[in-house]
Amino acid sequence: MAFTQNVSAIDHGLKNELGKKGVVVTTLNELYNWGRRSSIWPMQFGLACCAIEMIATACARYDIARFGAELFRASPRQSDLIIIAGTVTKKMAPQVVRLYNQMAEPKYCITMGACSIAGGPFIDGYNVLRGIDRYIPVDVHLPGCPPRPEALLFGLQELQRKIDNQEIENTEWYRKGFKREYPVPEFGPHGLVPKYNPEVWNPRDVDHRKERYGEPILIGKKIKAPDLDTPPAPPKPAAPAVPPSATAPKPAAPPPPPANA
Amino acid sequence: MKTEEIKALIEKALPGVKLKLVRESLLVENAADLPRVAKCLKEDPALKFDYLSSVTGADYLTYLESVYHLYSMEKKAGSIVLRARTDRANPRLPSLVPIYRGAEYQEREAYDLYGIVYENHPDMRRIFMWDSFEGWPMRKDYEQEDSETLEAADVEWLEKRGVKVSDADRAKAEELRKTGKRAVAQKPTGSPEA
Amino acid sequence: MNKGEISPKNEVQHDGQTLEINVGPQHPSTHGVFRMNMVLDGETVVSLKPVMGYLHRNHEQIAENMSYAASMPYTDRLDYFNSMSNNFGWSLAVEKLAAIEVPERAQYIRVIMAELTRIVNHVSVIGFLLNDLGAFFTPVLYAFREREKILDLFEEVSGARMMCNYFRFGGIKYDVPQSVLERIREIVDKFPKFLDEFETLLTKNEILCMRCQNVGVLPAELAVNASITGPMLRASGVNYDIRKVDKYSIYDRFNFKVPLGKKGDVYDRYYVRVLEIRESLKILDQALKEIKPGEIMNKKMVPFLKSPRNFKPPVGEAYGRVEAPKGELGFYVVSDGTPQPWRYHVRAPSFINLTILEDLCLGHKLADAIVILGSVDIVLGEVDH
Amino acid sequence: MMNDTYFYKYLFIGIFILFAIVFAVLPVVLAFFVAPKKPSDIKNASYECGLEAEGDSWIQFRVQYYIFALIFVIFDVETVFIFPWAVSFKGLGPEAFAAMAVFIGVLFLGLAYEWKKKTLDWE
Repeated sequence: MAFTQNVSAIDHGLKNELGKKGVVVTTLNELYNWGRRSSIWPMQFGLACCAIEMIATACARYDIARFGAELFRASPRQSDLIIIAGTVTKKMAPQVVRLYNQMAEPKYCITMGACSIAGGPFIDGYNVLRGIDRYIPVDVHLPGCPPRPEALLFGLQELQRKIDNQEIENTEWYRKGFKREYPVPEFGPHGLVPKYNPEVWNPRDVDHRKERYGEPILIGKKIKAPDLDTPPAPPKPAAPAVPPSATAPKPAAPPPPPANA
Repeated sequence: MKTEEIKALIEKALPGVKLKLVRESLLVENAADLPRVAKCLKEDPALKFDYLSSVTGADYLTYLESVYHLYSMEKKAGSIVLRARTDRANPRLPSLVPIYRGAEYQEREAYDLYGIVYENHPDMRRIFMWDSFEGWPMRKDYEQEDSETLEAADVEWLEKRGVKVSDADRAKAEELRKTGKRAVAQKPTGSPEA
Repeated sequence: MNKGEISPKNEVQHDGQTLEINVGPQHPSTHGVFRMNMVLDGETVVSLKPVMGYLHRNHEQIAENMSYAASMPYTDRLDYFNSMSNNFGWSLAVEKLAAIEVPERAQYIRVIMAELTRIVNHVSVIGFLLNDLGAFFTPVLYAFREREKILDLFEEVSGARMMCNYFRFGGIKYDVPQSVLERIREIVDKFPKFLDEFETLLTKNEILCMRCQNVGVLPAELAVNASITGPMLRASGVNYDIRKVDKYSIYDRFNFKVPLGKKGDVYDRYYVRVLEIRESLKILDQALKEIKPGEIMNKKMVPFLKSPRNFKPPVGEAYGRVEAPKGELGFYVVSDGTPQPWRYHVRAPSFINLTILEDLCLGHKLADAIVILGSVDIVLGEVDH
Repeated sequence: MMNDTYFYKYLFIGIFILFAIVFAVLPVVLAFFVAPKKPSDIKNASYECGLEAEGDSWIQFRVQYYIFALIFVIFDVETVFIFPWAVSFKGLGPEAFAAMAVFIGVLFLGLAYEWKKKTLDWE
């Protein structure tokens, strides 16, 4: 959803002055946006730990109802906001994209938690999608693992600010030939086909993660298997803090067989 | 009951079984008589190990292993650990589902992640990954896909749906397809440049 | 090939055509992304195939490539309702592997935190069970009001509401000041009043009794054979609680009863959880009386706090298990002398408790199948680990 | 001659009904013009918890649903007839009571017949 700055056509001072006199001056835009921003109905869709924080936000203490968003609709047809709360795995990604497509216009998307933004702590998993913004456009990214309920409320306010600044003339869903459909990925032999949707997301040219943390932690370092068959030598009486690995040095393990298909 | 006593008891009850002591666990040498050992452990009045706590697949580079933790709920007795080994090329083990119903999902998980096929298991399918997934992801030499580079299959799928692909990606995908290699995220175990 | 001689699948005869529906990954009452592939005749469940893996986040692969201490925060995200019990299980396993002792005060604080998470979990589960029964979200509001109080305690003690990452091998990270112990004492004293209010609303409630009694009956020997653990097992009348069997940590110092159910239906599971909260309160009461000041970390393990990568346990294997609120949570770890474990496996209770979901739901109506799933109490972070 | 204010009362009801209809229909009509229309084949696919819905939902349902609906309609209509009688119960003499008793008795026979034929208990 394009973000268009909408400076109100009416002079701010004039508006306050008239307001004091009891005269309300507004534009159709503000009225239109005011109605939509104060009643965003999120979809009841939780994936993992962030969903529990979302439920805690909907409960009595943090009370999302103050922002008009407390009615969690179960089906995508009646909701205008999808809060992707939790890790999006490769097995779940097609369903998430289909749900986003099945929502009625105008629709918004908040990715809650580090996992749905870019993989989070589980980024190196073989079944973990590195962020849902590879397939669908995301309006508000909400970092945290899990983000606190107040952070979710701030994210909602951020979205409301974004809706305030929209203009009826050049919002997408009124433009004639605008295609708002994002293809649903399919299951391939080793992951999703396609790996990402180039129209929506492109990989960065510099991999900051390698710079900052060096080689990712993936498989490939261990060549020798532990030999459990030989019983452990009795630990020496004055054993230091952690008894050193006491098994007798073994001849090098035979070279492992060729990698499987 | 110490593991040695249990080993002696089983060998007395089932003469043909060869058991080996591996660090307080019993390695069933010949995997075929694993169900017999399990049934003996379960029904023997002195043992009554009627609760199979966990089934774990494991990869030791030269062989695959399946580890069973058994407890007795009746006698509130401590654990006995059974191990069964099978080769990597065609891993097959007898399933314990007819004896312990609890092993059903855990054996499917060991099959899904390590490729250990459990014979006469009622529903031998992948449990976590989707059915058309190839390879056994938890093995030490599994090559994980690099999810940053588009491959030929992705580019062609996208073009069919009318999504524009930049020609830089298309060139990279084409060149990758020529070399016949897969975009792999990291080097597999034991490969020379590991 | 039947599924085990205990319970051959009883075919339900049906006349009209059957309807195949997916109670799928996105559903208000599947407690997360869990999918049941149901075949219905009218409203009666004819067959039910659970499909999992939608939240399979490869916790084991990541843990096998990281140091032992680094996978402690990952255990918080296993069963994200009770992070302290998961930490307890993982630290027990490694302490058994490397033979590490835990000082007195740390043991007491561990037991206090584990019992607090048990209360949080059982209260939330009752709330969600009622949610499935149709009392949309009101019981959850009550339950989460109490949960927030305990989460404030966790935040003050460990720094995070839900993901505490509080236990270390050989002790715990921060000491619990006396003021926090007073607040725990306050909560323990006030909780029974809330529980009575909750019970008067629910236990004798006409709808709850009608909808939950004789629904999803789990016979005792099927429960034992299918490795069911936790409140589900005890609701079927099997007296097996790992705190009493293994007597791990210092649980043998507290006297508390293990509540047992009779029939093993949904109502028994609900009521066993209510009684377990009362037992946990008793344990907390005794622990708060007996706790004495002392050091909280094993001297030998303090250097490894700063540099977890040179903590290299000896080659060997260990299986540490703990009575998590959902059942027996076990960690099987094989070490090869390097800072990363060779094999790391999680025995997830709710994953195995789902084995008999089809047996419980066959012949019941669709609405009852949802209630039975609510009573099994699954959390997808642990089911798909 | 009825005084002419007699029909005014109906005027209020008429206006009220008209307003009710307009109030209900207006948003639907407004939405038809103002609401954005962006149909796409994924959006128009039937929603089944995020999955592609396989298997059709047009299946032959059990006949019991239909029988129950029928029984309900019969006894609902019966109560419609009982209402005016019950409202003006005092004004009518004992013969109206006898007539209504016969009416209810006949329908009670129908209920007894269904009860015995076990169409009421829901397997």
